[in-house]
Amino acid sequence: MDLTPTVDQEEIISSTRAFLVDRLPVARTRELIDEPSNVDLDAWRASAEQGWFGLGLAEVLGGVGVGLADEALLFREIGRSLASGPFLATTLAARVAAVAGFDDLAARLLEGTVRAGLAEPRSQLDAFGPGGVDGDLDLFDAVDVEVVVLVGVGGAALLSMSALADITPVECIDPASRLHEATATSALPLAFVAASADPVFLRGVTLSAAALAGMAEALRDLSAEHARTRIQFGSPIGTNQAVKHPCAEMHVRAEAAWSQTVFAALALDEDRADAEFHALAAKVVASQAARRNAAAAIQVLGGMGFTFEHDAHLYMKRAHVLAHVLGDARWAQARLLNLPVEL
Amino acid sequence: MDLTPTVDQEEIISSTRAFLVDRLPVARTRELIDEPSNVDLDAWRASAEQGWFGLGLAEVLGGVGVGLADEALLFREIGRSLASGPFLATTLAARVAAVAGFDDLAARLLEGTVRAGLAEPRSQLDAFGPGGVDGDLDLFDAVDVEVVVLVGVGGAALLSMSALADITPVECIDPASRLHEATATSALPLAFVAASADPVFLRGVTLSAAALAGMAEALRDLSAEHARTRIQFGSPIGTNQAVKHPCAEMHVRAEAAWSQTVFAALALDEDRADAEFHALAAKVVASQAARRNAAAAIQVLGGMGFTFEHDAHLYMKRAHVLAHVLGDARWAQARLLNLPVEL
Amino acid sequence: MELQFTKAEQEFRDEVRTWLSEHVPRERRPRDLRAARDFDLAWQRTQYDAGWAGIAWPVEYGGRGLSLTQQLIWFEEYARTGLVSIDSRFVGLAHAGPTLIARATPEQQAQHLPPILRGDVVWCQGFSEPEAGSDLASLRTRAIVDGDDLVVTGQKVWTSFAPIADWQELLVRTDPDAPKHKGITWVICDMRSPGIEVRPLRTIPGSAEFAEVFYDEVRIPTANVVGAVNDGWRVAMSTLSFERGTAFTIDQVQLAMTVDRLIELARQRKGFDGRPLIADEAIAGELALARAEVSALRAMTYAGVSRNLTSAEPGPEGSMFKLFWSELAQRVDRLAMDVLGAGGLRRRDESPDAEWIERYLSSYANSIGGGTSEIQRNIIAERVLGLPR
Amino acid sequence: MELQFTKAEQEFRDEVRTWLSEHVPRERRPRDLRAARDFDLAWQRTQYDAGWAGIAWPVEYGGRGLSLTQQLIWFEEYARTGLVSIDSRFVGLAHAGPTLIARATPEQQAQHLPPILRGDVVWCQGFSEPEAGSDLASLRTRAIVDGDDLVVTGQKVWTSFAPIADWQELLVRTDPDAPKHKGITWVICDMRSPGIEVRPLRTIPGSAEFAEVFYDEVRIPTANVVGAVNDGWRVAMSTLSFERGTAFTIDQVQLAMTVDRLIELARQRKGFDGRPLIADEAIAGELALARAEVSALRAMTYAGVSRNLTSAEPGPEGSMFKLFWSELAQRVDRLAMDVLGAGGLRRRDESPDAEWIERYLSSYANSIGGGTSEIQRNIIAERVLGLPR
Repeated sequence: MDLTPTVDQEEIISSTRAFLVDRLPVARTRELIDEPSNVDLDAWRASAEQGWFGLGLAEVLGGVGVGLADEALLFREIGRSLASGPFLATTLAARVAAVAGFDDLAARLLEGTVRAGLAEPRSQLDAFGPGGVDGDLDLFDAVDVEVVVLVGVGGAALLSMSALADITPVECIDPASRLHEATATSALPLAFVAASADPVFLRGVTLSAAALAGMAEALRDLSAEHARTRIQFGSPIGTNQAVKHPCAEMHVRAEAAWSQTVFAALALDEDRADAEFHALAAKVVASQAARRNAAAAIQVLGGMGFTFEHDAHLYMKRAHVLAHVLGDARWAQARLLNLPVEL
Repeated sequence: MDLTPTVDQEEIISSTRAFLVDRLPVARTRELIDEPSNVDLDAWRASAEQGWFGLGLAEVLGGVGVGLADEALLFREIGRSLASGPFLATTLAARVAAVAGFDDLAARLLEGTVRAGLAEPRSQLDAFGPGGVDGDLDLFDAVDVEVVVLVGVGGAALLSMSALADITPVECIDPASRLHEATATSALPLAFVAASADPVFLRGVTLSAAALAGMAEALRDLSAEHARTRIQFGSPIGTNQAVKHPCAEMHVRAEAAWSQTVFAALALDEDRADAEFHALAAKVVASQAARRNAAAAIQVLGGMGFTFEHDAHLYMKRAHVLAHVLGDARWAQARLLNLPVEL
Repeated sequence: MELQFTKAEQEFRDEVRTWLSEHVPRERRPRDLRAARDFDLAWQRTQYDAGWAGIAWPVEYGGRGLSLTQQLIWFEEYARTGLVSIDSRFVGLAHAGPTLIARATPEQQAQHLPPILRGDVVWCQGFSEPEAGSDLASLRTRAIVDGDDLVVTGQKVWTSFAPIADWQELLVRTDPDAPKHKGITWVICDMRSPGIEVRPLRTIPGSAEFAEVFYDEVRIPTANVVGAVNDGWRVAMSTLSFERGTAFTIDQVQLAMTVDRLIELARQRKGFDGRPLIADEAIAGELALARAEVSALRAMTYAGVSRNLTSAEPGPEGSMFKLFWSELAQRVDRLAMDVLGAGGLRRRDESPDAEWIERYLSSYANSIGGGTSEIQRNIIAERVLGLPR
Repeated sequence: MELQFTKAEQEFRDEVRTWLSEHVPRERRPRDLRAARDFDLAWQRTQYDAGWAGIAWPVEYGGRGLSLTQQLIWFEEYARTGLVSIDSRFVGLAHAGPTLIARATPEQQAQHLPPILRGDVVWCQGFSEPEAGSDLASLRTRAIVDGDDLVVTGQKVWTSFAPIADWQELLVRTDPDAPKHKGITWVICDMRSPGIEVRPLRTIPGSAEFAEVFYDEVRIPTANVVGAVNDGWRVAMSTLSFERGTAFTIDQVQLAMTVDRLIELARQRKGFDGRPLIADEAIAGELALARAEVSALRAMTYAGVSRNLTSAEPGPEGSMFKLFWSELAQRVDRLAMDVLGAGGLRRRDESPDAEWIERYLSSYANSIGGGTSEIQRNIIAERVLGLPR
């Protein structure tokens, strides 16, 4: 048992962080808000070159072949940097394509020449299978994509955009995300991977938790920075316990979220019987951490936190999207009560 | 519209407060903990002489004939002083006896020669009527009493202790209260007053809210006093926002509880159609205020708050009893959603 | 103690309700700021013409001079119409006007008060600065006396309605060497003066209801100074509130209506399991509690107004109300997002969900604007409970 | 990063689990303090005889010197037995012993360490005073050097196990003129010394687990001073924790078991409407969240222990764990009262509810004892996030 990163993992952390700070910082996300696509194509291809979309995929399937825990380290950084674009959907789609034997599509997703959007059913999460998909869908970041990946408890499907009807753009609460509504009527998946074959859903749950944990950390950091430097009544506002204590709580929430996420990722990597519990617990704890830290950060930042110019609200809005997709916290919570946990 | 006390009401406040400070302060309640009965008989008779048990009862029925709002002022002071003994049960029992025409019993209750305990059904609140009472009961402060009053949504009943079986003393979470378990099997009430004839239940709900509001105020006051005088790290601890802000919140909760209680009492006095809503809302808000203020007070008091010697925990324990009886907060909350409110 | 209103007050309520039902604007208030200005001022003129303007102002200043209870009734009925509680008339009617009544010269009063009541002008506030938020006394916008003018250079922020305002109540530092609270001057600034630049400031909901105002050697006649030069802090602190707590009822009534609409929404919307969300005790319990607490908020408002009926000085009810209201309203607005579920991600003008999302996003300001919750807690603890600073 | 334990560690776990299942006391720990002392010491002797004593202590001081991971495994398995986490052996094993190892003379070590490991003695702490709670450096209990003795006069409070203790780690002020943190001395006090009076201190649950200790010219040989006279603050601050965060796992495992027992209780108990309380989403949601958070608490503990495997200095994990644990445990204990409903009013020894009520009443101390939550938040904000004092 050792939850500290290895030397290789430290390398993943520092190189992805350096790349994101340089190429996809929040400032870049902000610029992309008003662009037709929220993807920086050059940065996208560069991240593909670093193997981001196949980090957790076996080498024989074209991936890098490291664990989900390594992938979680990556998505934590993506969350922290609030990079926009379908990183998670493309990662999951590449996995589904590769596992299902669609090597060509997998290769193109992995090399960054195509991307996949995320399809989220609007009602029940597990109401689809290999035989067809029915119902209303929300599509996230499905701009300039030919496929979307739909992931539920029972399995994961790749759907061609052409199999969907009534695709309508809708303004998303997160201005840096892209949202479309669509409907599927007996839409036949291009590929389907059952949960028993590969836990795509739980991987997605864990990686969304990782991104949320990274966001919770970023919100803590920008609050602490403000508390150290903003002067009111002659002192840094961080001298006030009304500022200091919320910052401390942000830290504890961020630590809890990230620790549980690592635990979940390793539980999946090591095939523990309680991996589902840990993944859903990570999602619940990380969603709460990101949302609460966003609210606390906006309050600590005061008037500045309420401006569009400050980044806090972008994290808050992204947290709504990430908390909802791939295992909505309310739904996950109901499941948590009955899942077994090992000591 | 004027929610400030009249000159007469100010007189009720100051005289009851003076009496309670002199005769039934928390220190006296503490002494009575280890006595067989939790009633100070001399003080009981003296309070009867002041008309406490018939304050809201019409003069033709032997009462003082003022409003429920005046009674609420009294019970707020009783709550603040944490006086022990069946004040509320005796007040409600005297009312039931008088309204039902049991003049002798009413007179003895009013003059303080006998007292009544409170019977609380252990499951549903309205499952009894004039024809008989069945089920398990909890009896509060039914020491040296011949009758208990059982109050539910449908009406209020006086039961003879001799009509109950299996009366067993049980240690109560509040050491200053007395608790017995009992069972009723087709126990015929001595008297029954339907809710349509007199809103005994809603009066009891409101008066228990008043006592809880008074307790919330007392807890705020003892916290503020401690915050002003306790020195740590060279300053009064009240200079710390971690102490200051909880005290401010205690104040707001206490004000909300008391304001809503007065509103409820007046709504009943003035026969407003939304009186039930306001009484239950008062119970919910006051229960929460007393319990939260108790927890906050214990925390502000630190190690001293955790001792038996400090009074904070006695308020906390009494709050559990008062929040439960006469309209448990969880039960009340479920009803609140559907009751009409007038502007 | 009594809850009911007198017969005369009830008749007054009927009169107000009838008048409002007949005259309240039918069309939706425009989103565009300039169009909203026209809308607000036209509505003020309608009220003025019918004798409802300056309802809380003393008669000698053109107001109606009504009782505090009548004022409360007016606000309650006004809130029930669903009109927004703060529009571009707000600073003039509720803040700058009352300050002028308290401290301005007869000439200043004659010039400015009638246009406010008639709906001719929009005022804005110029208090907050980037480096002087909660700590207002640290303001740095500088004014140098040059002949008959103050020459103002600096920046204000969080200025509602600045792009459509005619006048501004402006605080400037006229003596940089005096201690913080000294050396500040309260002056009437013509927003059309050369050297003023107004930049819209976008906020969390994405709209630009606020602005930053930049002053580059803006000349303001010293005749526009209210009170004396360097005495502006006292002028600002002496702003009379003729409403004395009654205006809180607008927020209270509107929040009560919001809670009931949210309950209705929870009856209609279904959760993951297909049941209506109101059947979920976690949601139902929160809603019921909100209903009880919003009722307590009314009771607190009534209690505060009752105290103000007889007391000389309004108490710290403002801080208490603000704190309780802002925390409760935020909880309600966050709960609405839970009720919306996936719908809460979609901002679509034509959807009924859009308004809930807007409310939610705006609600982050509740505990910041007009004095943060932290400042309110300080005030309550120090001024009411006597805790040390 | 890896979650699984090595094969050797898993075998160690099996060994511990087997030994504990065979040797853990079957009878209930007595409520009476003296009987509890005998029970605790007998249990320590059993562990000592089997080679499980001083599991985290270095070998040179009679300990087992096991790895941090083995220590974690031991605590996890220990917690699973359901034994109380803090009994009368606690101060000796976890606090005074490690301090003696860090700072005492070889003679002091030889005298005191073996009896602690063998289960011959009970230690208590003498740090807190009525006027020195959170502000420990303000302690006033005075000691005057008189020949070869310190003569101690004053009062300590919150002393667990004082009535049954043989020895006390005592902080006294030896130089009243020195600044607060200076002039304090750490001394080994024989609890049977003349002039010591121990008065039980009742607490919220009604029991007397704490005591006040009064000192009236108590003579303690200067040979009992650990470190130097006036250097006691440094001695107290240098207390080694050989457990380095692994002991948190006891509280974590026990809280996890508590949550699962509460879920079971909520399945059995019925609400007002006759349905099992687990069907009430407000209760179920809280329980599910508690289950997720108690899991996160384990993950945080593992993460902290992992960091301590390699780092020289333990980080501020203690404050983080304590804060998260105490808030969560209080929420769980309060939720239990909601699940009990009317049952929560009845304290009856033979009832299964009694234990929940006891837990609830005791839980008020969680956020006070061992450093209040407020102090923990200060530590985290200042030491981890670098916020100014």
